[in-house]
Amino acid sequence: MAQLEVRNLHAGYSRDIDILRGLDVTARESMLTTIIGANGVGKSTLLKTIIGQLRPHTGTIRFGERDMRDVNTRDLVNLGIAYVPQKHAIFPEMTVQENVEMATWAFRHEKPRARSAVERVFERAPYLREFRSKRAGLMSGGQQRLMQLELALMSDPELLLIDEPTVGLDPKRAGQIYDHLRRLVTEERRTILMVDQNVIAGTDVADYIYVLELGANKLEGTKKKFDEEYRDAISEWLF
Amino acid sequence: MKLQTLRLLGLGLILLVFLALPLLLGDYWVYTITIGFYYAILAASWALLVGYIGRISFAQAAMAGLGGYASALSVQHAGLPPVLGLAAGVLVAGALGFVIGRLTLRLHGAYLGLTTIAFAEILRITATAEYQLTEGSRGLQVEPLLQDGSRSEYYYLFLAVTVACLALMTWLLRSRVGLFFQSIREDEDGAASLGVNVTLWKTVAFAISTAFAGLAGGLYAHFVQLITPSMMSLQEMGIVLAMAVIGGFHNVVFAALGGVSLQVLLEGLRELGEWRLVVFGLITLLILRLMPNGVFGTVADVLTDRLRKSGDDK
Amino acid sequence: MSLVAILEQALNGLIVSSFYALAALGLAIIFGVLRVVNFAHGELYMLGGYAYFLAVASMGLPPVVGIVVAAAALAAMGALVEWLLIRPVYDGRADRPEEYSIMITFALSILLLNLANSLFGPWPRRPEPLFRGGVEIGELIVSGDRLAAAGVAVVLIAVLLAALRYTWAGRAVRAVSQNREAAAIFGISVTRVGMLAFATGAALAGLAGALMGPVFNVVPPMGVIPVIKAYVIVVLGGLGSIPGAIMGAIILGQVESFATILIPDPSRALAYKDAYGLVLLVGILLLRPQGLFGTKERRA
Amino acid sequence: MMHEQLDISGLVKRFGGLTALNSVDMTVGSGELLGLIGPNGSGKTTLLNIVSGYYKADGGSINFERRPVLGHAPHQLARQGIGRSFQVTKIFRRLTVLQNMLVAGLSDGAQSQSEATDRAMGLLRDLKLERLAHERASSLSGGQGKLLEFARIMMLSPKIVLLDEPFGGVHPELKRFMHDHIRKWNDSGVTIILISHDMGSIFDLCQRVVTLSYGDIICDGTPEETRNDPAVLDAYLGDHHGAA
Repeated sequence: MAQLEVRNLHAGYSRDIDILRGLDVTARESMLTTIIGANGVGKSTLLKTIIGQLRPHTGTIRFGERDMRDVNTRDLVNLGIAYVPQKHAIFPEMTVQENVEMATWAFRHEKPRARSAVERVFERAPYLREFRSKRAGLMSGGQQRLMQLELALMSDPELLLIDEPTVGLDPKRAGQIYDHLRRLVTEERRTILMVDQNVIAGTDVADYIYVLELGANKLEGTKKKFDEEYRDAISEWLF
Repeated sequence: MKLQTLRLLGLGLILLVFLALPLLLGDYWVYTITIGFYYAILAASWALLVGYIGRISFAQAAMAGLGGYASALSVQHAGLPPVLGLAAGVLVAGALGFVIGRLTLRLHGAYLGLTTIAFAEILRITATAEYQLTEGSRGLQVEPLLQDGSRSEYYYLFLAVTVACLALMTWLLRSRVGLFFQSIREDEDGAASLGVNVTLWKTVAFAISTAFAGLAGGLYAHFVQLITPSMMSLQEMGIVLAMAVIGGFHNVVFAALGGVSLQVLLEGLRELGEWRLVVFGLITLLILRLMPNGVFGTVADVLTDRLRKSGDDK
Repeated sequence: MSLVAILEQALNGLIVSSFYALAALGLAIIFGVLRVVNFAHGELYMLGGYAYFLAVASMGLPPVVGIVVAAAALAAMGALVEWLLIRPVYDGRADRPEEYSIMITFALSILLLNLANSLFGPWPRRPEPLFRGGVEIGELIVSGDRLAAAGVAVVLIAVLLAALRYTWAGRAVRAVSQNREAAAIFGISVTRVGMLAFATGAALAGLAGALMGPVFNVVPPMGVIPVIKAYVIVVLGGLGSIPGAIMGAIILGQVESFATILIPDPSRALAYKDAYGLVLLVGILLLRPQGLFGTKERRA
Repeated sequence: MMHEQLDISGLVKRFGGLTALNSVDMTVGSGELLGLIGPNGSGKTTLLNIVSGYYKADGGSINFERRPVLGHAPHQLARQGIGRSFQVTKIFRRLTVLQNMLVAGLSDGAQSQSEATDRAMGLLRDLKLERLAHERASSLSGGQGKLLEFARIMMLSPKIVLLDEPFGGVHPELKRFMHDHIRKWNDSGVTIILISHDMGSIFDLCQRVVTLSYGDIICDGTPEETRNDPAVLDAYLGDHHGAA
């Protein structure tokens, strides 16, 4: 088992603008770590850098023993990392069944494993069955979001990286998603690192919380500590 | 300062060479270079559109053909003198360019490319199909521009028109209009936020560019005295594109030099047969891939750089 | 117009559609995956015709093998073109990628056309067709070579659609064209799929050329008209959409074969035959650039 | 001599089924320095895009200096004195810095090239870009690009400037420099609407802050009032999905 460690990370979209300025973040094993902060502080930039869409200017990213600085997005799945982007990462013109099968791409040649992964999805998410042979794009936004989480889990990842898990969802769906994430950590011992705008719910479900400000660490702490001391600190920081 | 004078000196030198050439060359080469001037204007007109405002068009050769037919037919049927025929060709091509520019305002890149291909082919097919008017693919006999004009008379006339066209384009592109064009090429929303009327200039650029193409086509028709739909084909367009790209399509003068020098090279290498066109195509690919400023553009860049460095040393 | 005449026009339309569809599908796959309109598609089609001609007429291979040779040769060619010329479009090496992609493929078409002119000469060649003779369907008489070629085209289209649906490679192609990022997240190499798409697209163009070559002669500019049809078709169906391309091909085939009847003067009607599609193309691009069947969101 | 310069009333904008602006009413006085805040997706940039002519509205009206705004193209509004910046700078990379400035200076045809050049050089001097006037804009650093965008807007002599997240990815030192300039513009009578997630900058610079949440104005007051308004805190912290 491994944890993800980001140290002194500088990164951005052009060489000379650092959106992230010396960030330190650790996704601890079997914990749900939430990163919050206003829009534009670099939350999504951090995730993009971790998954190899952006190259760090300086700093280190390690997952266990693996140096992640030169990682390619398509290698993540083999490293035991699943990424759930903010935009829907599904194939809208394919059926739900095909979408589910595409998620086994990395281990498609291990037929039994792939087959059982597919079946497990429909067991865990029975609501997907009725859409099995329909185009995935026909599902509602919330259903697509939930399916995306299921697809991410199919490779049995150690680490889940999630960008805005509930963006655009109604409160009921959002609640379901947060419950689901909590279960993944408590019952399945997975490690989750997510960034969230939904400060209350996103921190409520977390074990450990980071607050960013303009590309750097502002506050951090365990949920407990956060509950006791940081709630006021947060609103103070916001304004 | 010094750069400016050097640039003028270079242009003057090139002009002198062109002025002297008919005294040194035989009729055949004088004829060839005269045709080269047609390509020079056409390649420059395409560069004006693609290089400056960033709108791609594959209809430039067809527009030249349209100008040629409009001029030839108005001379034949309305009895206009060839000079007024040329003017009619410019007007018709410019007007159609205005309409196309207006219609395609919202299209970009490959979508615009496809639309202009369609317009070009429709023009070519119409010229072929309306054989009662155009003689179809057999070609239409055209009145000469100069009665009993000699080769060198045509040469100097074409040279003068080419220089005038390039001067006009350069003047336009150096004025605020050129600045607006380039700002639109770089970023339409950004340009609009600074008060640039994007719609207007995108349309006008199309019209100006096709008007020059129409002029080139008219000159060509009245010089060769025969016009066929094949001058409107996409293969012709490919040659014009290659000339502009090789010369450097971010500068109308370089594109024009590309046009005239490649026409000369192609004639000079005639004994290679069709292989010269293969080499020509290969060079175009290499230039696009490795030297996006074109041959003349890159040479100019290198010279400018040298000059600046030597200036810094002092 | 008699019923037989109508049927004959419709059947002709369908036969023509099947060739159009084959060439257009290649264009659609390339655009879907790479977001590049291949302006050299017609010349890949032409090279398919020559590959078939060389295999059948010069090397004496049976026509069926000739078809396979053409497909393989063009697939290799397509992969090479993608690697050498197209990759800069999306790996950040080209300064203005869209402008570059348009010009480079257009320039490639000029190069290939002249190459064929130099290598094979401008005169037309007529290789052995797949099948000779006529076929009678009731009162309709159709020439056998056309029907056989169309039949093969239809089979090939069916095979392609099945491959896109049921093979991993085919699904990867669809996946990348629908959502690049998601494809990468699941471990698909977008670069490799790009090369595969261009190779497949070139092979499809080559197959169409190999099938049509014996019917209409193999000659260097043979690709110019069909590729314009292919543009019309992919624009009708929405650039990059595969079912759209098939629908587009059927529509264009029917429009062309019936619209000829509209103009009384026969020679003029023939000359304008190729213009209908173009008028359609302009109309669609100006009014509904996402294609007849596409939705705006998909085209964004 | 503060008068109503920008008058927005009943402004509605929908994207498909989503209501981005839900009957927004707001007036801005001449010479104000107004902060516009709100969580992601609250409609700030949409509002800015409508005021500057980039989006069409689905309802309501906007008047700028008593003239209607809706129905006018961006370039017309720019010439009437509405300047704006973009979240991602839209500088003309292959033009020189000076040419970037001249596009703005010459677009309305009122100035000669030499007048415009003089003015441009003056503005570039203020923003410490004079030395780079003849360099291509592509050679500028990100921060210099932001400054060039500022300078370009000033070249328009705008009456109101709409700034959309001008401090994203900007060094603290540069940010201070930009603050100074925003104040200087404002002091010279230019109205400014500042969109930013950087609360420090907003509360530092603005006398009045308007908070949007899901297309509605939920607070309009002084920085102090905004800070103490529980609705604003809720919008930022809260389960905003529960708002309905």
